[in-house]
Amino acid sequence: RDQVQVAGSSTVLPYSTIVAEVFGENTDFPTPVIESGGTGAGLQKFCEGVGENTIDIANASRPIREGELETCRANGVEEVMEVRIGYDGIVFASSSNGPEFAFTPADWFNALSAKVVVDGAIVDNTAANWSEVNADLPDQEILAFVPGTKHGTREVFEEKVVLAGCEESGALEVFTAELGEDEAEAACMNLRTDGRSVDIDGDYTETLSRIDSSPNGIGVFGLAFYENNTDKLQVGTISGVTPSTESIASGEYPVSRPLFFYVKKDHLAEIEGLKEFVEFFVSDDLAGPDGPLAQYGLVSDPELASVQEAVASETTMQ
Amino acid sequence: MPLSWALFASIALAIAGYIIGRSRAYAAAGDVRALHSRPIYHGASVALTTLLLPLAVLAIATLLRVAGVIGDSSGPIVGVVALAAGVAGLGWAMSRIGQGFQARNVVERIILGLLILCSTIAIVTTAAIVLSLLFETGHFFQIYDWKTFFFGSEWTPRFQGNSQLGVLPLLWGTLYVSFIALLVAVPIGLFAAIYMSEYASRRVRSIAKPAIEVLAGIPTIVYGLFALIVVGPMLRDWFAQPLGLGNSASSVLTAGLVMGIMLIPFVSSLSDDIINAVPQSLRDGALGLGSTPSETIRQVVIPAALPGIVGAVLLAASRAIGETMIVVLGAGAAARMSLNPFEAMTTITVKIVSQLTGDNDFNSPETLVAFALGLTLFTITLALNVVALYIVRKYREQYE
Amino acid sequence: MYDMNRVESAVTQNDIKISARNVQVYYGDKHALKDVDVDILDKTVTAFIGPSGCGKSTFLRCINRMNDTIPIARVEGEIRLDGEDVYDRRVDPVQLRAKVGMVFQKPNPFPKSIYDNVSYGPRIHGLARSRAELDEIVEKALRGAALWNEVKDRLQEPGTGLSGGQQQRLCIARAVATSPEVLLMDEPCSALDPIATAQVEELIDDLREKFSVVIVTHSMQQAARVSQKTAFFHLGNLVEYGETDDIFTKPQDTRTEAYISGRIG
Amino acid sequence: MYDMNRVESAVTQNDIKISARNVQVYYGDKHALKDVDVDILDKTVTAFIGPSGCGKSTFLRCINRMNDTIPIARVEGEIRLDGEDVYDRRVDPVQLRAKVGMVFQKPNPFPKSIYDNVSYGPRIHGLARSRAELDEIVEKALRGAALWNEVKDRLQEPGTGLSGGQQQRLCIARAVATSPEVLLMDEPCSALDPIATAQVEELIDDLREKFSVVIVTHSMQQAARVSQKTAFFHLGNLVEYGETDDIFTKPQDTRTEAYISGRIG
Amino acid sequence: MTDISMPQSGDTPARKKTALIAVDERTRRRNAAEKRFRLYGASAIGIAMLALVVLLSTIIRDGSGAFRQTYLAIPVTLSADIVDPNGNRDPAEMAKVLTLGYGRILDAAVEDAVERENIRIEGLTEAEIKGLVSRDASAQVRNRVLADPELVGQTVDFDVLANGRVDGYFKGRVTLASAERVSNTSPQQLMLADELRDRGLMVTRFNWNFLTNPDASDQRPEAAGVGVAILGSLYMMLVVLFLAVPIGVAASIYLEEFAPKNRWTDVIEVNISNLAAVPSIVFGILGLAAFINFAGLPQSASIVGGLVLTLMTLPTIIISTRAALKAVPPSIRDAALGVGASRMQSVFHHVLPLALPGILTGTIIGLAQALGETAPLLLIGMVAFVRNYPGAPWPLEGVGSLGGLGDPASALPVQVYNWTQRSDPAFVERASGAIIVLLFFLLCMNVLAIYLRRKFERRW
Ligand SMILES: Nc1ncnc2c1ncn2[C@@H]1O[C@H](COP(=O)(O)OP(=O)(O)OP(=O)(O)O)[C@@H](O)[C@H]1O
Ligand SMILES: Nc1ncnc2c1ncn2[C@@H]1O[C@H](COP(=O)(O)OP(=O)(O)OP(=O)(O)O)[C@@H](O)[C@H]1O
Ligand SMILES: [Mg+2]
Ligand SMILES: [Mg+2]
Ligand SMILES: O=P([O-])([O-])[O-]
Repeated sequence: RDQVQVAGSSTVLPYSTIVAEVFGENTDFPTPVIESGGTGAGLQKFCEGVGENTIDIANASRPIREGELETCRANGVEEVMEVRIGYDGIVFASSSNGPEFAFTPADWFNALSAKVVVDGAIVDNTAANWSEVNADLPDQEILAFVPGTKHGTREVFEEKVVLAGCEESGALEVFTAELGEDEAEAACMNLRTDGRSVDIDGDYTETLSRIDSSPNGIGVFGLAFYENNTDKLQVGTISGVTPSTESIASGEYPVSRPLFFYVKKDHLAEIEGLKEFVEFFVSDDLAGPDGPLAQYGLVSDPELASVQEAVASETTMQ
Repeated sequence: MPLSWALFASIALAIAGYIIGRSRAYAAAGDVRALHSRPIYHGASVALTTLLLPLAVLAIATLLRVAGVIGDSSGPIVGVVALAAGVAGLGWAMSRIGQGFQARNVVERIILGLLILCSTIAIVTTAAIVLSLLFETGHFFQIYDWKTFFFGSEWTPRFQGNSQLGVLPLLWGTLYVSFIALLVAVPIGLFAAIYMSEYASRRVRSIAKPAIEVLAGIPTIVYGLFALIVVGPMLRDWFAQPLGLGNSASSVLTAGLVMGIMLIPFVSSLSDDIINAVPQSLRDGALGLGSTPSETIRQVVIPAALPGIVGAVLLAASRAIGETMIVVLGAGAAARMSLNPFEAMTTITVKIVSQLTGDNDFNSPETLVAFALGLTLFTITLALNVVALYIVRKYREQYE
Repeated sequence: MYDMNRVESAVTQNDIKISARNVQVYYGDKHALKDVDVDILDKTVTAFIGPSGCGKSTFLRCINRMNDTIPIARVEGEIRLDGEDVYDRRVDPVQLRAKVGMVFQKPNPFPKSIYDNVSYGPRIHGLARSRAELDEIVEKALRGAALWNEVKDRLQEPGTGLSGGQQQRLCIARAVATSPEVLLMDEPCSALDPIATAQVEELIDDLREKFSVVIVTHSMQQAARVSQKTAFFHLGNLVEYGETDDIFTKPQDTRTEAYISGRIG
Repeated sequence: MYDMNRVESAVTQNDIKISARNVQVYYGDKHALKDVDVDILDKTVTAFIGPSGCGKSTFLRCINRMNDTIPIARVEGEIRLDGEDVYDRRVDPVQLRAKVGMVFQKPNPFPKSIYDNVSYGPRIHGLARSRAELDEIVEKALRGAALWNEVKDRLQEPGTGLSGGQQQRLCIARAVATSPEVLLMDEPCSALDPIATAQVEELIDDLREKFSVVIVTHSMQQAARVSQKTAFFHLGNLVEYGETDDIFTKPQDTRTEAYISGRIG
Repeated sequence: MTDISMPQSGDTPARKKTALIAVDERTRRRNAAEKRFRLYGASAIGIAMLALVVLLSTIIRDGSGAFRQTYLAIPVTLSADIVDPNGNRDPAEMAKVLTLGYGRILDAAVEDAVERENIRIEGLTEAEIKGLVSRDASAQVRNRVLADPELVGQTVDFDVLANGRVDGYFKGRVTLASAERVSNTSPQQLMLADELRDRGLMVTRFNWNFLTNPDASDQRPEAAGVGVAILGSLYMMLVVLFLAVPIGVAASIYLEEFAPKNRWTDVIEVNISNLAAVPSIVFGILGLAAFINFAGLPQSASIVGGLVLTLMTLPTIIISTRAALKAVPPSIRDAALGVGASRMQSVFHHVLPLALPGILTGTIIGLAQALGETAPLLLIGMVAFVRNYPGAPWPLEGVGSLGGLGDPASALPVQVYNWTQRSDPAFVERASGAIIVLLFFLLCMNVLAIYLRRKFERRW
């Protein structure tokens, strides 16, 4: 096999391809082959074993799980390097022809959670209009396009927005009192199923198309996607903060998640160009705040230097 | 010597064997008519023997390599062995040529063997599918309660675990979408087939048929986008909202309609061929009794062509059940049980794809459920097919 | 070809049911039927005889426009049924064929049960008001075609599982069941044994009382037995047409004579 | 059924080509042929007569194992060709059928050209060394079947575009072209005019000099004209078998007598 | 046998005597039914055609843009400071300068050009001028320099790709109004592009590169092409054609003509129709398990894709072939057997040619389906970003080597699928362009099949 093989997250895919393309142009190695297919599937392939017939790198939009790592080890993939490449910002955007939105997490909770608290009692959510949720929001029907349950973004959305809103609005306490601690969080994050919240199993382009055909909709997007489509979309603020690479890097904008890739250390010696590719990926030229990845919308990792160091020393996960 | 050379050499040897075998047969006979089999069969028997032996050697070698018994470096040796087998086969086959040698029977037996081999591939595939699903399904049922899976009416997978993975809403969606799709595809396809084979001029037919077939070749993502951007909003604005049946742009009806269009050629082209194959004398018989062309078609031609038409419809139904992209974009991703065709629903296939390609932990029930879904669907379609076979058997009309 | 006046004068007791004038048929380039003029009488059995390939079936198929189904066939000239041109644009071939029934040369039973085969015509034409009536029609037609005894216990078995002669009789029964005004029979007895032949001939004789029957046959004896009028075709021409007795006893044309005496084929 | 010894003794000038013993045929539950014993001689024309549906075609299809193709048909008993059991497991039905040719009751030309129809057999059996030789075989076969003159200019046209009688002769030509040792003909002249019939009968007579011919016919006259031996079937039974002259002049069985005198069918 | 109880012609339920032209009531009704029936047929064709026209015209409208591309013709000064910082013209050292570095050379070149042409636009920023050129251009320049180090320091004329937004502007995808709201272009930049076009420096012309280039990353929609995908699809179709069609036809022949009709063949029959209902993604699962994990074939390779699609297409081909074989009347088989043909001969000489139209239909539909399929490829790694062309398919070296069939490759539907997910709207046009290529592919396959089908079609 001549080329590095990568599989995994579709969120990481665009960054991976940008790097692979430049890598192919500037070295004598063939351009790495980058599959998309989701974090789970990528890691599964990754953990299949070591050798030419298995992939070298798995892209992931979430950290590898303990159970997955165990499977990896059981299959002989003992030494795995974890490389964090930066952060992915998650934004809320609506049609650029509609009104502007300034959300708080509590708004999202009150608009989309299946159960809400009204006057201290838990009731089914019947809100039909954003202005019902929060008088400051525009008078527009509630229709949210949220990532389907297959997407990691959904988890981030639930935990960092809905659950946060649940807590912020004080509903969590009521839930905890009623249902107990474990159930309460789950109850907070249960989205309503009456058609106000629409799961999108496809990708951001689908969300965009849905907003095209239902201009009332508000979609959940990646920052990079939004930035490429500012002619059609306008972004909503969260607690007054406008999402941007800067506000995310500084931690001001709350909704983001780290992106990773995982490398088989055993392959570094076997597969030509693998080491070079990994190093190239995290170099300042590429992953730095002025590099093409940041230009495309990746929030550069503030601790890039330590990542580079870990890569250079081939540090593996414990 | 690379293996390809062994292969090419065997092919060349086989061609030579054919030519020599044939001329040997002429020579051996004196009078060709005295031969049991025609010389070409003698040639073919030599060629087949010469080719099949090295192929068998190569196949065994490949299996051994996969199994790890022999290494990559054994290529040249295998090549030589294969070629030797070819030469031996050639010699042996040549020696058999003679007046009494039943070359045709030998060739036909070899061909029959090959035919049988080919038809077992279907069985092997099925077995392989079941095997590749079974293991992970077992895994799934170890960590997830089978009763909830089979009888649960909620489908809410969660990252945090504790998911509800009931198959019923997905099954309902699958049947509903497929039903609507067939409701569109079968009448349109069947009528198109009838028109093409019975009414249309040769010219119209020669244009319309391949044109409709293009519909089968348009990638499903195009249909999906069409459903999402055009059909969905149209149905919502023109029907669902005025009728008060909801305001979802993605709906079962959207996906069903668009999928139906995609399936038209499956019904129309296959049925057209079958209808066309019904002997003209049957049509003459009916027309001669004073029936109109349409009566002839409905009462004589279609019944005679029924097994083939049912086959075509089954194929379309199969495709409907297996389709993903159109459902994702047209019907949405919401697992729901409802009779309202203007509501978003989803199908088993969609969820197999999305659970397999998502971000979930690959050892979690949320991912493994895909295999269980696959196996469930497999079983259901199997049952449907058994029923269909029974029906076709019962109503089959064999002409002549 | 032959003297039209002679025919004209022969029209004594019966009306003209079908009259053909200058009928030409082409299959692609092949000129299969040349300038045929003939008048077929009502309540009469007309026999068409002539060597194989001379155009008998072709002419038969012209009368009820079954040639429409052969793409390369082209018909010219005029054929009138009860004075109406059957090739008129306004004529509905379906109605025409309901009136002019046909038994084809090659038995072509539908791949359906024997019962369905026979009841097909009555059903589409709505000749029976009830199931019982339909049963009656089917039975009568099968009896007429001398098939009833052989199939009465297996009416629900497929018609295609019958022997050659049984299939032929089934097709006759099927045509009779629709009670057409004219019945065109293309060698209806070719696969029948003498007894069955006799029965079918008897049926033809009965039909003649109300309808007009045209029968193609290769058997001079049969023609002589059943028909009142005979037409002799040769190489696409209608050579001679007249009273059956006349044709067989004092043929006018040398070709006719040669054929019936067994010299040309 | 009939006295086997009589037949045995009749074997004087020719050898037995085919001998059938206790042949039973069932179509599903229907017992179509009951316990048939018969010896068919070489260089002889044997006629099978009997009312429609009595099992003549069925028996014919047993001899060259064409019944193998009907799934519901079941054959019991023994049929020997030149002393070899044709239902032996080791017998190759293909070789059997190459020796025992067949003309079917319903003409079934291939949807190919007339030439290809006739040349098909010779080609697969390698009877011609060259194209010229093949042309010769085709011409000879078509001449034998009295079709040559009608089709010599249209050999490349489809065989399915011929008239009924022409198709029948085409099928005869096709069967003859393979020069089988035994030729089974199921009503070969049913759609033929007398002249063509005479020519085919002449052909049969010619064939008899080298081969054995079995012919099913509904015409007693024809049976009397062409055959030396006649077998009479009735309701699945072989009622009587013997010299043709004897059968027609002094039938032993009352049923035979009734049939040839036209009383049962 | 003798039952001559003739129908009494008197009580035959006779139809009323009517004239031919005057149509009776019942006939009128039946004719109306006939007309309706015919109309249904015609409208079915109409609906299908309408759907086809709508879909095709959408695709062509959206995709024709992919076949044209905007280029910028500018002289570039290959400043030695940047391309050869050490000044020794050593290709190995020069190769250390990344394409990112070349960006600066191009920036300068564009600025120079704007300067030279003396274009002044209110509010035009430097970044907007630089942004005119595609990022792909630096690779073009770099390759040229590395190939010919003599060029260092000289000014060379280049024909470089313009940025996707500018290209989109000339194709009407981007407008001055929409540019207002977009972060990666601006009305000023577009006006600049207009000026350059008026001066002949910027031209939009036919885009062969779309057909030959490999995929490109999200940042360079203008450089993306379907070259690798075409090869991948071609290889896969070859595998499918050479495996699925013969195997499918052979299996059908066995099942329909030779297999004894018993339980076992029933099982096979049900099995095959059931395989047709197996979702394509499950074939992907199978392919992953059987071909990659078990047989050890490489990931992302067209051979695996071809094998998976073969398995997926087989049921379609088998079902349609069996239906076609069934439709051949038994008398044809009898005729052949009757002249002493073997069953094999009767099948291959007579039945198969007559069934050919149906077989071809099944083949066309099966291949069309295989050609447009993405889901199973997802699991065997063919839904991937591949920039290197697979090798030629023939040299099979060693037991395991598969030549170009074993190289990573993409496929046309995969390319479409990928591109519809990209964030840059410029990829929408590319995706439709790829669909046009795919349909063209399909058309080529169809034309042959249609020709054959017409040749073999006949009624009997
Ligand atoms: N394929 C079949 N399936 C069921 N029954 C059949 C089949 N073929 C023939 N039979 C029945 O077997 C009996 C004998 O048929 P066979 O064809 O041998 O008659 P035949 O003597 O040739 O008559 P004919 O002179 O009418 O051709 C008939 O009753 C017929 O209905
Ligand atoms: N469909 C056709 N295509 C081309 N030629 C045809 C077609 N049908 C018949 N012919 C030709 O037209 C001529 C007349 O055929 P027709 O069927 O009328 O003969 P026929 O008198 O019925 O003969 P037979 O007694 O043999 O049935 C023949 O030469 C025949 O070959
Ligand atoms: Mg005729
Ligand atoms: Mg018979
Ligand atoms: O493809 P994802 O795993 O990033 O959703």
